[in-house]
Amino acid sequence: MKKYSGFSLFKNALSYHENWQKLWRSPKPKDYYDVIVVGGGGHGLATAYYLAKVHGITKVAVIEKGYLGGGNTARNTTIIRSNYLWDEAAQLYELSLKLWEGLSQELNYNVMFSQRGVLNLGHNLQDMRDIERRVNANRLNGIDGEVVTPERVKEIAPLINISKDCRYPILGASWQPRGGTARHDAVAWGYARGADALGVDLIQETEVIGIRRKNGSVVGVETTQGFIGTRKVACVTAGNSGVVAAMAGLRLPVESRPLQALVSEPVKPCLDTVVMSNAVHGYISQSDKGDLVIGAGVDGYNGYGQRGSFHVIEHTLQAICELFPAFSRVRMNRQWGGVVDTCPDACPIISKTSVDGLYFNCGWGTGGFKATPGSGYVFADTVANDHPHPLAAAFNVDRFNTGALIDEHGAAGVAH
Amino acid sequence: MPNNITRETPLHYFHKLSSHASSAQSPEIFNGQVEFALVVKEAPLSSFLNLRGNGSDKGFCSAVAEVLGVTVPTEPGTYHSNKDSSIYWLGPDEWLLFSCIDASNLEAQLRKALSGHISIVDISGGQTLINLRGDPCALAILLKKSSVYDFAAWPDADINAGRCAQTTFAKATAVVTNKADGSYDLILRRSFADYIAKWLLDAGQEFGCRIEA
Amino acid sequence: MSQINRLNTGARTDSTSRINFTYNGKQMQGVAGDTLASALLANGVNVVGRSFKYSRPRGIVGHGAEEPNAIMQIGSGAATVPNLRATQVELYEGLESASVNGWPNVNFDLMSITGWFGRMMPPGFYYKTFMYPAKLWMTYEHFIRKAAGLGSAPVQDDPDSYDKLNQHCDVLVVGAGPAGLVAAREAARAGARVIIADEQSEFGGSLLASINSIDGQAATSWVDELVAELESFSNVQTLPRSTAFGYYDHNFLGILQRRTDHLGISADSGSRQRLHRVRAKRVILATGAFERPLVFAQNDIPGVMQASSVSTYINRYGVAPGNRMILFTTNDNAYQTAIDWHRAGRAVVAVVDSRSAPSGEIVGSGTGNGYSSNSRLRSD
Amino acid sequence: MLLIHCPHCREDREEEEYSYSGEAHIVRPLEPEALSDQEWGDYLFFRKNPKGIHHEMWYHAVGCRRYFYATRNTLSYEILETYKVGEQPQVSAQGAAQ
Repeated sequence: MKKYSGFSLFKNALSYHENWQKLWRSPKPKDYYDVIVVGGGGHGLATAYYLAKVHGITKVAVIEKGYLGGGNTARNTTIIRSNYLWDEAAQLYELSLKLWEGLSQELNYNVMFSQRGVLNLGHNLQDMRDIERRVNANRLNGIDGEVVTPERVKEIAPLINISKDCRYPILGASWQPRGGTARHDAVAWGYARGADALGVDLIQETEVIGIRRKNGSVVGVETTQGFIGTRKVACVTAGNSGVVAAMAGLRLPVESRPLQALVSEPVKPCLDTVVMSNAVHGYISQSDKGDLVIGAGVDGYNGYGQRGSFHVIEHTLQAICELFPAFSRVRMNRQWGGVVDTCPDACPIISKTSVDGLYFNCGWGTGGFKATPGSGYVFADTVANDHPHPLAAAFNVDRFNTGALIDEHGAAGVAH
Repeated sequence: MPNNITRETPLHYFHKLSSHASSAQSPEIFNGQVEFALVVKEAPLSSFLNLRGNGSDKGFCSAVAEVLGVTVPTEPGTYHSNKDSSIYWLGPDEWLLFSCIDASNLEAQLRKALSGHISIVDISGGQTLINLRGDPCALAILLKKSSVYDFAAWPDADINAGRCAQTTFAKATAVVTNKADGSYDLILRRSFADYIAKWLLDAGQEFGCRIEA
Repeated sequence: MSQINRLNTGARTDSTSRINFTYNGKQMQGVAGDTLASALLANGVNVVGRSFKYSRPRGIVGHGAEEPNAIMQIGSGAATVPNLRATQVELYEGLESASVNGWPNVNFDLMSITGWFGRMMPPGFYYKTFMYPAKLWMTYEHFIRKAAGLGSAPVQDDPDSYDKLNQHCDVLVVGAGPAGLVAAREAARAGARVIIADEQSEFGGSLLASINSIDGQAATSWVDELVAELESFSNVQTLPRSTAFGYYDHNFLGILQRRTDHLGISADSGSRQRLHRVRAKRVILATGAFERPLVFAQNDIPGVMQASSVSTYINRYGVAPGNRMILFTTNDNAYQTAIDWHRAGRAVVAVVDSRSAPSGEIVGSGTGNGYSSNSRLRSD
Repeated sequence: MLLIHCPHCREDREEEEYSYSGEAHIVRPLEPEALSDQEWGDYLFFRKNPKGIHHEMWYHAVGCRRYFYATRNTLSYEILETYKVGEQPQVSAQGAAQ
């Protein structure tokens, strides 16, 4: 892999940028791989990267039915934070945040991880009690966080309305300065380039249509390019996990729902942090391009349509205008939806399954993007060793039968 | 019951403001200068009963009809009424009774007349009925602002029968019905009445809207 | 500055009714019926913006929603609106407009020095650099952010109010050009509940800039008659200045109606904009077409304009945006523009047609106007 | 934005009047205490979640306040039928109109 730097930019400028190395190859699928990762989004590519990098397993294929990073990786609002309530979740997201902090250098690809801080607003006394409890829990886990006053919120985000005279007055917030955003496409492309350089085959426009088993063990996958043999299939198909599980005769405790987002026309910098509010159901940040990036809650019913209902974004924009009255004159530019698979406890599944050699990483609901590096890291470990990574153990799918749920509805940002 | 208690309707406060409005003491709420295209009027202190039973049971229907003098509407989304009382269809086995007959008296009569698997609940204290009347265009726009339901698709009401729908109204819910005179009745939860009255004043502001005592 | 490009012939403007406005602080005049774009062109304004990355100068190329360059900050204070297209802003007395990019101003932009380093900045260059030393990224980002964005969001609370109507209809017609108008009329005559919406200030679409006739009648008077008939139906709602922005499941559409923006005032009673949440039984999309820009080197410099837009500025607004014109085309339509330009008393230098032997009816009709129908430009 | 036919009100009503109540025709165990943890977890949490034809339960929350069933395509969002509790669907993933 040729390194990127200011010098390489200069050198390639001289040849009119016609000699850049391709970010990744487009190989023909081989007959057999040690591991097949189904799904070429951020999590899948990260899984493949860490399989090769940390565990030396390079005979890996990532099979993607569309193009790399074309699913939820390209459809989310890119918020990164680790201030979850329960130890299990907080530690997983904190591992992720630590990986984010060195990711551009690790991948030699600028993922534009911007630690501009994340505010979670509280609008009533119960919100504030929850915030205090969560911040205390975070600090016990070594995660940065503080409870801030409305005046401090106003300092961080000057256009916000902290008047008491509104429907959802701001009583305070939790503040995680290390949180922020990243450039979503770059994350997928950076992992893809890194994995490719380590020998991973990235196979696009190829759909897995069946999982072949023999005596309860995986022996390969059927694809639109034919059968490919393997003993380990790692499924990372957010939104479609239920569909892929059904190919192996499994059911999962997930339901697929549309989650919507929208962006405004680009405006000059006016919001330098991430603001989230569970109570009014909206979250907002401003991208480096100047767009206000706004997210909503999930739609109220199962669906695989990457669009969603109008009244959901209508409700979210009401919330945003309530928080930022000045933004009501800014016009929205684009709106879209992604399909997320939601778990009953708002926590993911990183797990072996009852089929030998079949692994699932799914159920991230509305909050998968922030976990991309950590998720890939612990899932790769789980697949490589056929044994849960210590940070993944609690996210076993068995918890829905044992009852050991990890209820993160409060910290998950929006309802799922 | 001590007899020095004054019963107040959910919108009595607005009535008081309304009377002040003519002397322009609160212009921020009432635009005293314009002609009012829309008028909101509350039917004070009426009786509301929630009735459940089997609408295909002839005995049940005739017993209710005997007490109220109004037949039970079994067609979804319709109501029947006479001078004193109305019966609104709420669901396949549920009706809302509105009447100017005293609620406890009415409930007693119904309990006497009805038997079997039925339910009668006096919900008078939790409801109020308001009438919206005015310029037909303004009225139509007011309803379009307030509800996702297509009221314009309703046929005109007769003097003792018409359409009704439980649906969204502003951010609350209401039973909305049309009347033979072209006006609409809204039956609201008491706790939403203040909010809805303010909503109506705001939504009707462009036409001139007042709340009549 | 005077209206040097103003003609006396605009079909939908009233040259006797002057309107004062400002552009980048300069006082200018337009006329009733103008858009901000037609008024700027009448005043001979060429450069209206700067490109996003290299700050190249940009001029007006279109006449409607397709305009990519003339993006303006309109108004000031709490009522300012960022990123409006000048081609869609109706002129009103006292309108304040400003280009969104360019420092110290749009005609002389210091940021254009980034153009000198253009070769260092291929698409996506930022993924390949700004990584070392790691702790400097937030500083780099600060400057990247500053360079981004177009207009500025207001910083004060919005003084206006907004409302919404839940609408139901049998037929929703989106677009009130010739196709949409006739569709709406037929549906209305059949007794259907009809809503017809168009993003422009008046109905007629392409016919507003047409000098042709329909059924032996001038196109614009045909439009006036049809609109009058539509408005006479009690089962028809006509919504001008209303943009359909989304088509959702089960025939649910969102339409945004701009009610007071063209008056330049805050509405003291009623709303500035109204959202129509329409549930339609049938939807007719009669949205017309945009001319597609031709691709050639330097096609983004000021002075390059779509042929249909040139005709629209002449015929609808009475503005000839320039003096001497070369037309580059791949089809017959541009010949109408040549005729319009000639009628406006301006010189057509050449028509460059990519076809070897154009032969349509309109192609011949321009000959004798001082240009030949298939002039070739020397490539040097 | 769905337009859903309520089989009780016998009218098409807006999505905003309804709330979704998940997969339909899940049989509640008659003796919950007799179930193993595995069976109880499966009953509570594990769902079909199909991409395509889905039988689901809806509640007409601000209308007649009754539950009913709908057969909906979760990809196209087309609603193929709605029917009352106690009735069986006419349309299924295996074949339409049995």
